[in-house]
Amino acid sequence: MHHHALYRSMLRIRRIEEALADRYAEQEMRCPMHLCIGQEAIAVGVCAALSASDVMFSNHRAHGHYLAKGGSLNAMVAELYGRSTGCCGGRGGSMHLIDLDVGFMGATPIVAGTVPLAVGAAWAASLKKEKRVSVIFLGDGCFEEGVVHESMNFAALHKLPIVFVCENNEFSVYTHLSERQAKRPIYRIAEAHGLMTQVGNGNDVDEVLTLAKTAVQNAKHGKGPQFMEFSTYRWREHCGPDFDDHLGYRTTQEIEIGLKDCPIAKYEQRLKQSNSLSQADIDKYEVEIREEVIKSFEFALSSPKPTAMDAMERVYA
Amino acid sequence: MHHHALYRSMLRIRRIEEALADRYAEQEMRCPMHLCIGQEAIAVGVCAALSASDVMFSNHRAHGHYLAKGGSLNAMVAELYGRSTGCCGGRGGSMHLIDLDVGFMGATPIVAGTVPLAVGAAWAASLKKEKRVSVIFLGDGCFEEGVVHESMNFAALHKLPIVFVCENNEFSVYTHLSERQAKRPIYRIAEAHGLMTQVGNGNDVDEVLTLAKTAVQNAKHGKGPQFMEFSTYRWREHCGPDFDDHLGYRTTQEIEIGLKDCPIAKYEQRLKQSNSLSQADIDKYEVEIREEVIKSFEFALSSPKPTAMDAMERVYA
Amino acid sequence: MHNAGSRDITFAEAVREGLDNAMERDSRVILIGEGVPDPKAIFNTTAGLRNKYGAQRVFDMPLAENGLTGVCIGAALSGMRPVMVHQRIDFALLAIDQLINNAAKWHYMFDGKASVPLVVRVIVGRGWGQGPQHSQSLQAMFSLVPGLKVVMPTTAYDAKGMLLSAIEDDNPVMFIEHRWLHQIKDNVPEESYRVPLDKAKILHEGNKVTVAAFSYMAVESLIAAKGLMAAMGIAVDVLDMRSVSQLDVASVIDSVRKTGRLIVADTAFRTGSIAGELIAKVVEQAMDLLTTKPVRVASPDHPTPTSHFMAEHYYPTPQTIADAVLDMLGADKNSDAYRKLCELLQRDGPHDTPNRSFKGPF
Amino acid sequence: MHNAGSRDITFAEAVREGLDNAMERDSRVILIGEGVPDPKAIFNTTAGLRNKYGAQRVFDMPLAENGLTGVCIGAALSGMRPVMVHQRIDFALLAIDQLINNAAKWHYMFDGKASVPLVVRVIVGRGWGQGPQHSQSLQAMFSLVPGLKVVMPTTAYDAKGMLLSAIEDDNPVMFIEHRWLHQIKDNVPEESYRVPLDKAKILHEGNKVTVAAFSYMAVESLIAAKGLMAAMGIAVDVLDMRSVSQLDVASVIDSVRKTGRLIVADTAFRTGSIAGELIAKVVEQAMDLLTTKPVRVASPDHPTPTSHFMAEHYYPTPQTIADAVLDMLGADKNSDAYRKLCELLQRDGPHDTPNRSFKGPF
Ligand SMILES: Cc1ncc(C[n+]2csc(CCOP(=O)(O)OP(=O)(O)O)c2C)c(N)n1
Ligand SMILES: Cc1ncc(C[n+]2csc(CCOP(=O)(O)OP(=O)(O)O)c2C)c(N)n1
Ligand SMILES: [Mg+2]
Ligand SMILES: [Mg+2]
Repeated sequence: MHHHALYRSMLRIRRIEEALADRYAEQEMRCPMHLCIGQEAIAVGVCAALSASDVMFSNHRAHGHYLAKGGSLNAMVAELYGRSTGCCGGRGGSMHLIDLDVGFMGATPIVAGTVPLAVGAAWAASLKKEKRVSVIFLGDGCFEEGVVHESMNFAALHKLPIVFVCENNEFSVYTHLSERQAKRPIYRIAEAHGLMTQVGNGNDVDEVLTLAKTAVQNAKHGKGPQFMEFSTYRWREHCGPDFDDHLGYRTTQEIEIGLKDCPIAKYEQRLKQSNSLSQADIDKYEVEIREEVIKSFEFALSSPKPTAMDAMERVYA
Repeated sequence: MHHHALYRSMLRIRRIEEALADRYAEQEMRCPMHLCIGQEAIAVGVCAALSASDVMFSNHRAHGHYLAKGGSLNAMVAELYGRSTGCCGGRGGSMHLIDLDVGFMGATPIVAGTVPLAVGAAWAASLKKEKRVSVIFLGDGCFEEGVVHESMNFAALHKLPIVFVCENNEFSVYTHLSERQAKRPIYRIAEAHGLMTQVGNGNDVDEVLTLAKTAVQNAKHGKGPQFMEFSTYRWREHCGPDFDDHLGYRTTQEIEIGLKDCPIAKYEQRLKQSNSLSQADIDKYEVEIREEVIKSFEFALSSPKPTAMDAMERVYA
Repeated sequence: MHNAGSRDITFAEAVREGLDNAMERDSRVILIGEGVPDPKAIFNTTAGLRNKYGAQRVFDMPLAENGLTGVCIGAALSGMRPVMVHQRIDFALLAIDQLINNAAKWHYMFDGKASVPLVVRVIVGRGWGQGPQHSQSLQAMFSLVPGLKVVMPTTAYDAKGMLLSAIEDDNPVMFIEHRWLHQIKDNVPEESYRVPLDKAKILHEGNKVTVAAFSYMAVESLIAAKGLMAAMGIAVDVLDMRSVSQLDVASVIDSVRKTGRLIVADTAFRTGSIAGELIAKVVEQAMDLLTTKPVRVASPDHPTPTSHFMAEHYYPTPQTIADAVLDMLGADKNSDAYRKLCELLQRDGPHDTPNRSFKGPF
Repeated sequence: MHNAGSRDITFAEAVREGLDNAMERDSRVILIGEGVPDPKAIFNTTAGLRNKYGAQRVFDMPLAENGLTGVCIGAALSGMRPVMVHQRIDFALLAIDQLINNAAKWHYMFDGKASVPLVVRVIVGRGWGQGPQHSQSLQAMFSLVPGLKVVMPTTAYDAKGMLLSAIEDDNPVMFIEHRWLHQIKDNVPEESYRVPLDKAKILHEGNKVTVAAFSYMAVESLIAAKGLMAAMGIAVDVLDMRSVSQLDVASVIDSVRKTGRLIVADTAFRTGSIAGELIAKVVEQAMDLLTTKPVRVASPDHPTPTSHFMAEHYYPTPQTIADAVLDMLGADKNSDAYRKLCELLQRDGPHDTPNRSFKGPF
């Protein structure tokens, strides 16, 4: 059942994002959108290690994190459609997601902008002696921002209950790691800052979950900040609904290997081989998800449209 | 002779700063001033490994770096007195030193502000295929600024000829390292960034020079950025001419140990023991330096005073 | 000004051509930015330059805006002339320490012994739900500290000419491009030429009202001016301010001497905008020339919402500007002429894209 | 307003007392900054607080202004009410990304679902050769983006009352202290009280000219006003603006209605200063009330030089302000009364220290 939950959660994120991609061309979701298709295992594996009271911050590529943590699908889709029922009432769009009910504290698109915020949440938990961890997702590109290092140092100094999850898909937009970083492992820098570190295959949800459980336990038991680096692969274009392989910034082999390493297909195969998952289960999930997705679009499209008057509200608390 | 040069250079910096401290109370040097008394060996040892064409950037505590690199004493003292003949024509004061003739590119007081600049100078040298290294001095506190990590990454990425010299005196103002950084060595983070690193006793000028020679050679021979961490001790108050031990932020034992570890006294003893330095040599140096110092103050005090009209010039090149 | 070897090209092409010219003429010019050599080439403004000038002069960079700005300053102090690019001006906020504390002051602090010939290209985002963190128009923030030059060219002609001037200038220059200008065409000579960094330009002449406008608002103001002329026979002066940090107040006052009325149109939040500074400078020097209160046309004082429903009235339009003119003149809006004007100014296509062909996202 | 349990204490002591009050009343209030618990205690504004509230509420911090601002925002989103301190506003430039992109917008971006009750205390340096990077007065830079509240209290009374209001406010507040105010005494009640964050205060009454002043310039303006009254019988209104981001334009206009004349005095560079914004807002709303051009009194548009010889005329003085008033009134300066005024306004002690007892460095 646990395996089923992991599988279903990945499949659900995939199908939701595919639906978003399909319908993006209708020009009614009028905001930048960064899909995590291909990277679902990290979000799902990490979130499966968390409790409802644990909190999370994310970045521009937030759908998977938000959904895996339990964020409301309706509120997310409505947000992409710019409706009043969106999780930001339309103010944010795809790059700004929030669902405080499930501890999803916020995602924003300034790269690394939320990293210290997550450390601050961990600090607050520690000061208030609340047994919760704070999780931050960051990309390989994000790791280059100085504020990430400042954040790691502060977290290590105060032994804060925070888990840094680095999703290394080797690209920042169309720029490969090798044009941005010296040849050395990312996680080793975190280690040198005094964080406990783990490295894993981000396209293997079991592995992600195993490492994440260790990290969360360590963080909760006063062992200080944790850093996990996961390799993964972004299937679609950096921003937008399409594939962009025609641009030629990744070789055909690389793309082939990347697409073959599908976290969902691999997991499906593994579960089928061990007879833990049947085609009937899958079919059922597909149907359930399809219905949920359709409903979420209906919800969004039938939701009220905010106005310019609404836009003037809530500048100050 | 080489030993003599090292000894004399340290002694000179010490006597100059003591003279500044003595005369500061006259209220004619009207600017913040950070003395490096006790830390002279690092500036002197590093600069002894450099050629005239190598360039250097520094920070708020720059006197030693500037003088060891060959910066004009007259121009420095006049700068502290706010005179037109100062190296910044009075615009800068103690925290802004420059002497382009000897490759001293500039010191400024925003912590870490010059670190990326030094990397930029190394980048320019590399692009122009000029065989010079760029040196940056940074404190233990400075290392906490994110921009230092951004700078190290870029230097490592492009294998730039830069030498980072970290002067670890364990304090930022009155705050000990342990309130600012997790318990782990600074140099290990540089190492993880892909830099070649060395650690040494910053109060031993021979050791500093030996390590610096290696670093400079490595940098000049395409081995990429170098990082040296030197332990040392700041004798006087963070900013200003006095001692501040009455404030109680350092224990009496700590201070005793610190003052005993005088780079100049230790070196004097060593050279005397090996008969490489006589008391007559020392006396001669003291006299020479005293005269030079007196003249520099005379120069400053007899130099023209800039006016408010001067202050309006040179906003734009 | 338009030469034989000129043709209509877009603002983005003009920027690319300016960079190409500068790099060809001066081997010290280097180009760096997140995505500069990538296939999208910063909205095609850097296309082909890596091929032409090689990986030793055209660079991508780590996501480290403050550090890399410092690196570029250091390179500029060491004889290079770097051009740096940020895809959004919002990202330049990460680098403001280096820009304000170092670049702006280095020449001054060090008594003119060194200077920082650095150009930082930044793009102001707008539309397609780019939202609160990707559509700020922060020119005023960079203009309130002496030592930085800040310009906002509007036409393709000026984009090329001012970029060349900026690159040849020995001071740090923030070169601010509004994203909605990138696709607009203008007649641009093939050879290189210079446009000054501190002079406004008259886009439209008239004697009723002075409209001083910045960047994309100059485009909108020109549309308004043409509409006012065509539909109502009302002639206004439109000044494209072009320079932000060195406001060409004299040109505005010259125009006000004729019109007695001033409207300033800006792409920014109203409060603290450079439009406010321009109004202040005009009244400090020449309030007596004004026959009526000056008016500022700008965006409201709240962040840009993402939802296109909410953002619909966020940006001033030609209609906003024309209405400001008419209100200032006390003109009758209950007229056929006015209705014709409104028709003329009606925008073709959705409000949140620069043109009909745009299919999002940026 | 002055209560029984009040005494004369300095601005710095009032800040300390405000912090103490706030921490006593609300355990969510925490205090962090470089040097906060050190022996110098941020010019004594945080003295004793670590002893009283413990190392779990009073923190030193790494030199990492942007990161730690983000950490404080995160803590604020998680139920704490952090007060952060930077010894110079120049250092806050390193944190402007977090302040502008996150703190200012979080409440808005997320539809009011969360807010950032964060106070950032920053100090404007002046004098004793602090030079180009340690004496900027950047209030305008933080005021041009909606969502941040920016205040500059002038008196010790307001320092305490506005700090308490700021800490209790659910929005991020930049609390800007001018270093030369720290030693000035005022009558301050012992108990806690609030002063609003968006209202100007009348410091001196008169009907000839309105002088609207910010921070230390309010002190200088008051000296000028008293001198003008005593020596020449000229009565001016002096308004201490107190709020920077939410300018109390109504109060200024009320005064201008009486005087017809406006001078705005600011601690900043002239161009792009909040003084310019105030002038713009007044003329946009009420130019007709002005009988003469408004005048801005501010520092010149170049960095602050370190040399005290060069800096001698950098800052406006009471004499500068008084002269602006007299020039505006077309008063005769070739008079005994004027010479008496100049005598009265003569400053006691060197121009680059806040008072005679100061022996440098800051
Ligand atoms: C400070 C800043 N710089 C640049 C950008 C533009 N940008 C948005 S996403 C992105 C790539 C980030 O790469 P990475 O962190 O690896 O995340 P990924 O997109 O691969 O998930 C960039 C450069 C930004 N939003 N913020
Ligand atoms: C960005 C910034 N933050 C804070 C300061 C204030 N400050 C000046 S020197 C200093 C201490 C720096 O410590 P370290 O780098 O160890 O150098 P040291 O003084 O020990 O030589 C601080 C905090 C500053 N000048 N700039
Ligand atoms: Mg990536
Ligand atoms: Mg130190």
